[in-house]
Amino acid sequence: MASIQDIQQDIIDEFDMFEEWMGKYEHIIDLGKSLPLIEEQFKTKDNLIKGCQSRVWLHAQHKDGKVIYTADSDAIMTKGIIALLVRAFSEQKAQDIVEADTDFINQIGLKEQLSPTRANGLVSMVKQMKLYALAFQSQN
Amino acid sequence: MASIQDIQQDIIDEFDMFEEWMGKYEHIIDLGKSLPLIEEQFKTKDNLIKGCQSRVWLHAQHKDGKVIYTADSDAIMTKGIIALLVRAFSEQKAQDIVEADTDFINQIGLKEQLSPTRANGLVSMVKQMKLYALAFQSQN
Amino acid sequence: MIDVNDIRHQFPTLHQEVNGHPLVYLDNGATTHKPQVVIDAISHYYEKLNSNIHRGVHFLSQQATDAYEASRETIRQHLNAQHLHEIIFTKGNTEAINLVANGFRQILQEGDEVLVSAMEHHSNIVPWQMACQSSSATLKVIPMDEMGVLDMDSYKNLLSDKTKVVAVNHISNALGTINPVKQMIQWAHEVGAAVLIDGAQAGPHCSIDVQDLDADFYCISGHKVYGPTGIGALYGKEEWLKKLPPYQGGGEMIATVSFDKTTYADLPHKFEAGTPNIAGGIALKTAIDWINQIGLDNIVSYEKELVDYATEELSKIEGIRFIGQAQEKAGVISFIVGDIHPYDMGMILDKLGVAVRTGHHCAQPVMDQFCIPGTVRASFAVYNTKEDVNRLVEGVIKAQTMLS
Amino acid sequence: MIDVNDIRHQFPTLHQEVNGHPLVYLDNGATTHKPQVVIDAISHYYEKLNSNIHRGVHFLSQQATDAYEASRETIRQHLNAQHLHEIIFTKGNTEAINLVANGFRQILQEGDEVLVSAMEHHSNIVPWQMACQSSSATLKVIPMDEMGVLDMDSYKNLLSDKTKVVAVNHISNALGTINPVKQMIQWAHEVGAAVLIDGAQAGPHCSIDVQDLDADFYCISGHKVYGPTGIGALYGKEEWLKKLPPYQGGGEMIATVSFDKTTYADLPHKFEAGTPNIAGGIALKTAIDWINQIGLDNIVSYEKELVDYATEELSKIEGIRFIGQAQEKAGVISFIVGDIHPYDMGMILDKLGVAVRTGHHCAQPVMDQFCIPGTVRASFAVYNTKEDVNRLVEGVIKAQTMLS
Ligand SMILES: Cc1ncc(COP(=O)(O)O)c(C=O)c1O
Ligand SMILES: Cc1ncc(COP(=O)(O)O)c(C=O)c1O
Repeated sequence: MASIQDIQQDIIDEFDMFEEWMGKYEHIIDLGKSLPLIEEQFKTKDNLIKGCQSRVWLHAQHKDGKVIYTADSDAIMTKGIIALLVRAFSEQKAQDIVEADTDFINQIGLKEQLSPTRANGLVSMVKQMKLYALAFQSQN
Repeated sequence: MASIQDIQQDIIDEFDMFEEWMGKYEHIIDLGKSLPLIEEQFKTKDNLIKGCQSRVWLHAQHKDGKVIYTADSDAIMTKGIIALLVRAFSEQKAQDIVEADTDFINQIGLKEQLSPTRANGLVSMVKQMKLYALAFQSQN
Repeated sequence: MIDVNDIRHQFPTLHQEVNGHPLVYLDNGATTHKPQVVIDAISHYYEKLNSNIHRGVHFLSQQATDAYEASRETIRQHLNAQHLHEIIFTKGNTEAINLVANGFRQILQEGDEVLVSAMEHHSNIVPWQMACQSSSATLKVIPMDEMGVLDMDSYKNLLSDKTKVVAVNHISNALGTINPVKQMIQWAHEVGAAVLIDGAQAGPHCSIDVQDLDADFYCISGHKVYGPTGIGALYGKEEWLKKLPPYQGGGEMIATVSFDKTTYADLPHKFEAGTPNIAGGIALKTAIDWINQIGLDNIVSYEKELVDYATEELSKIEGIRFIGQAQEKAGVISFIVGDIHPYDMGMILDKLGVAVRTGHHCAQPVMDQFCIPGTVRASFAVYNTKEDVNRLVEGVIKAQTMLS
Repeated sequence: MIDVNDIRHQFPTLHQEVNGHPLVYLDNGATTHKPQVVIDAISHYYEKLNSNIHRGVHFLSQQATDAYEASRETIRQHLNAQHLHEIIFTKGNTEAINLVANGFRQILQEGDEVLVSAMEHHSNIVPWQMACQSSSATLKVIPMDEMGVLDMDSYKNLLSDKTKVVAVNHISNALGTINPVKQMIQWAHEVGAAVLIDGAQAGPHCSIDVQDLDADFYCISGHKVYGPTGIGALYGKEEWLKKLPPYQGGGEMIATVSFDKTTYADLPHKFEAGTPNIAGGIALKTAIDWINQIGLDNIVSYEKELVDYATEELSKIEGIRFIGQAQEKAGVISFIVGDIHPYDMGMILDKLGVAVRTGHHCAQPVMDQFCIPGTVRASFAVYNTKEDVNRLVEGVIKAQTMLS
């Protein structure tokens, strides 16, 4: 598995290919379509992240020293965004996730492309992922 | 006793002599000083007219077919204004008071000189005087 | 007749690019833009009159008071209220409804019923829930059908001598439905209930006559009728306003204060505690004068044309589903396309310079009834054009392509 | 250092004639004038940003939301609150106090006591009377002496474990007294009472640090700090804001609404129902930035100089009696001359172009204590000058001549 930093660099490079918002959006939409869905049983109220207009479920489990995230949303662009985050953080060590820099989000220029509500949603997703990692880390 | 209309004309003529607000104000202040005071016993809550910043007591009685008003206020300019009204309406027949035109107030240019709160006070005083007259009239 | 070019000229906000496209603003249900005269009226107040009102004896205070009270008179005329003191300035419709509902806390008793409709804005639901909770009264709901039309038979059945208040919007912000409020008021009065009409969306889209409707309470929001934010007006019948206890305590609303006993001022001041939004109050007159100069009838027919055109053009889009298809509609088109989330649609429209609202429009129960997460809502004002509609339709098609 | 000419230049309202005289505006305790930047900020909002906030996904709505939230952050810094969500936008201090007092209705119980001081504004009396009435709690009054200073011994004696709330103004609008609120808060906390500080008059005249004061609630009015009408801010400690029930019901303040159950939104939205005064909120930031650019310390020392000079000059007038002679005073000089009714004095001053306030200044109990119908109040802002003071003094002398 590549390091968080490497994956983030990959994502940045990928987004650099698109000059226009349209390309970036379409890429996010594609990512959203490809997101491995969360198991139905985990679409619980507890796993719901308070977003704004779309609902987001995030599930995390700790397996073989790695954190595995699965997630879903009823809006496809939101789904695409979580797909990005899952890609960046899933199957990594809890400690690495906790310590990870998240500046790649700014670097892909997505925040400016998103509405503040969605950008806030993104921030809370990252926060939630880190919280899970922190919880797993302190279990050890 | 001169008619209401004559007295009002007198008042208008009097005020016409003053070109400046200062003269008019001083005249009102003088009138205020000369107002025959209401008897202490009539300075009751019932006789209080809801004004704004100054308190006004107005008492009316019906005697020999005429309405007699006495009044007082704790502010001298307010007192002056009621003095004017008392002069215009007191010792007149109830019916004449009820029917009297009150445009002289506009004609002496006092309203523009007064704050709206005071102008409103003036309007309520006139209203109150007419209400008394109406009450006496219907007693007959 | 409407000269839309001339009208658009008067709205500075409209003339800008958003995300590289000329702005198409179709979020008028949330708030309308302001004609230059309204903006100027605000500046004029702050540059020439600025002063606290009612309590001052000095010149500026008088001028400001006169301007503020002149606005009250304009609103009275506009709503055709009988008395000037039946017009209460508020912060907006939310405050207006809270003011009334709070007053009813003390009037409602256990067993009493309050009726709201299934298509109310949260602002016309939550205050009544709160009032019912603290008075142990019961909140009941007038249902609507799948077209977004209130069920009048059910309404009639719900009415009884237990009904103390009926609270309904004149026009639904989520669906655009125009409710038969005159009829509803009449029936409510037959059982002795008071009726509050939430006129937030009616303000800009129809003419209002509170005496003809025989409404007990009627409220409008300034910012939805081309006026400033933070100001609105509540009409209340004199007898009701006298009956209701005051809402907020403070300056202006009292006749005398001592620590032992406080007596309240006459109407309208009883309900107007504290320094109000003076600039907003004064400029609200300008907004209403502006509307009347164009003529509400002209506005109504022009907007109907627009909404009809938009409905027709949008209907051609595959998979579109209109939420709210009442015969009597105004100002609003709510829809979803296929299984596209409204939020996704709204974001792409925004990128194309088309501002719409997405979500539940503060009418979550409506969304629950239609089992949808929300809608895309295009809402119209007198400055919108067919070109705006075309841009909307193009945008929806483009978004649909991208998202499916 | 204050360059008062430069400052005056920025206030369009000041440059006008009133009754043939250049305006001398000494009614700043009622409301201050606005610098051009504040007026421009309002116009800019309506011309460029205008949109409803929080709920929209589109560009303008984002811009407006950002600007509004930036103002909240500025206020947070200005009051030195710990958390952004401890700042609630209100219509002004009257609403702020009602919001808190209304919340305490549900917390207060029979036997509990609420303390207010003898020098409160009606807005900090009546809401507590209403709250006490509906909860059967008792309102008690912290007395003041003939200088207009609160009696700290009595205060200490009044405090007990029955005391649940203490509500005091930081600076009295009728007397100018600066109250020792930090000390008062500390004592109140020792008995477990919450303290609300009414900072209406402190806002323009001193710097405020809610954490240093350890205030539980603190409120300011926009229109008294060179900002717009119809907007203000309430600071509340997080734990208290969480404890208090919501005030108004409506849009924004809920997380979910159904007819069965409504859950409230997080802070600060729980207390911000409905469309707020968006323009006012945004321009309040401009006003606070403007104050900070001049520097509150500079303002305080400049105004002190003015008030000292005015007191000295007015003292020379025969028969003058100052109402409120605390050592610690700011912004306000209240007085009467002989037995001249303040109303008569005010009217003549107005004719001379000098705007003061007369009457009870919404603090009737203060007038009752001093057995006077009211006072003439000259209240100062940073744009006032010694020349203004001279004009006031001349005016008072002239009025005295005319009236005696
Ligand atoms: C001490 C004090 N408290 C409260 C208020 C009420 O503030 P507002 O009228 O802005 O609601 C004022 C202003 O009149 C005041 O001076
Ligand atoms: C039908 C309806 N009622 C009430 C409101 C609340 O009005 P305001 O936000 O101006 O208080 C709105 C506006 O959002 C509305 O559309």
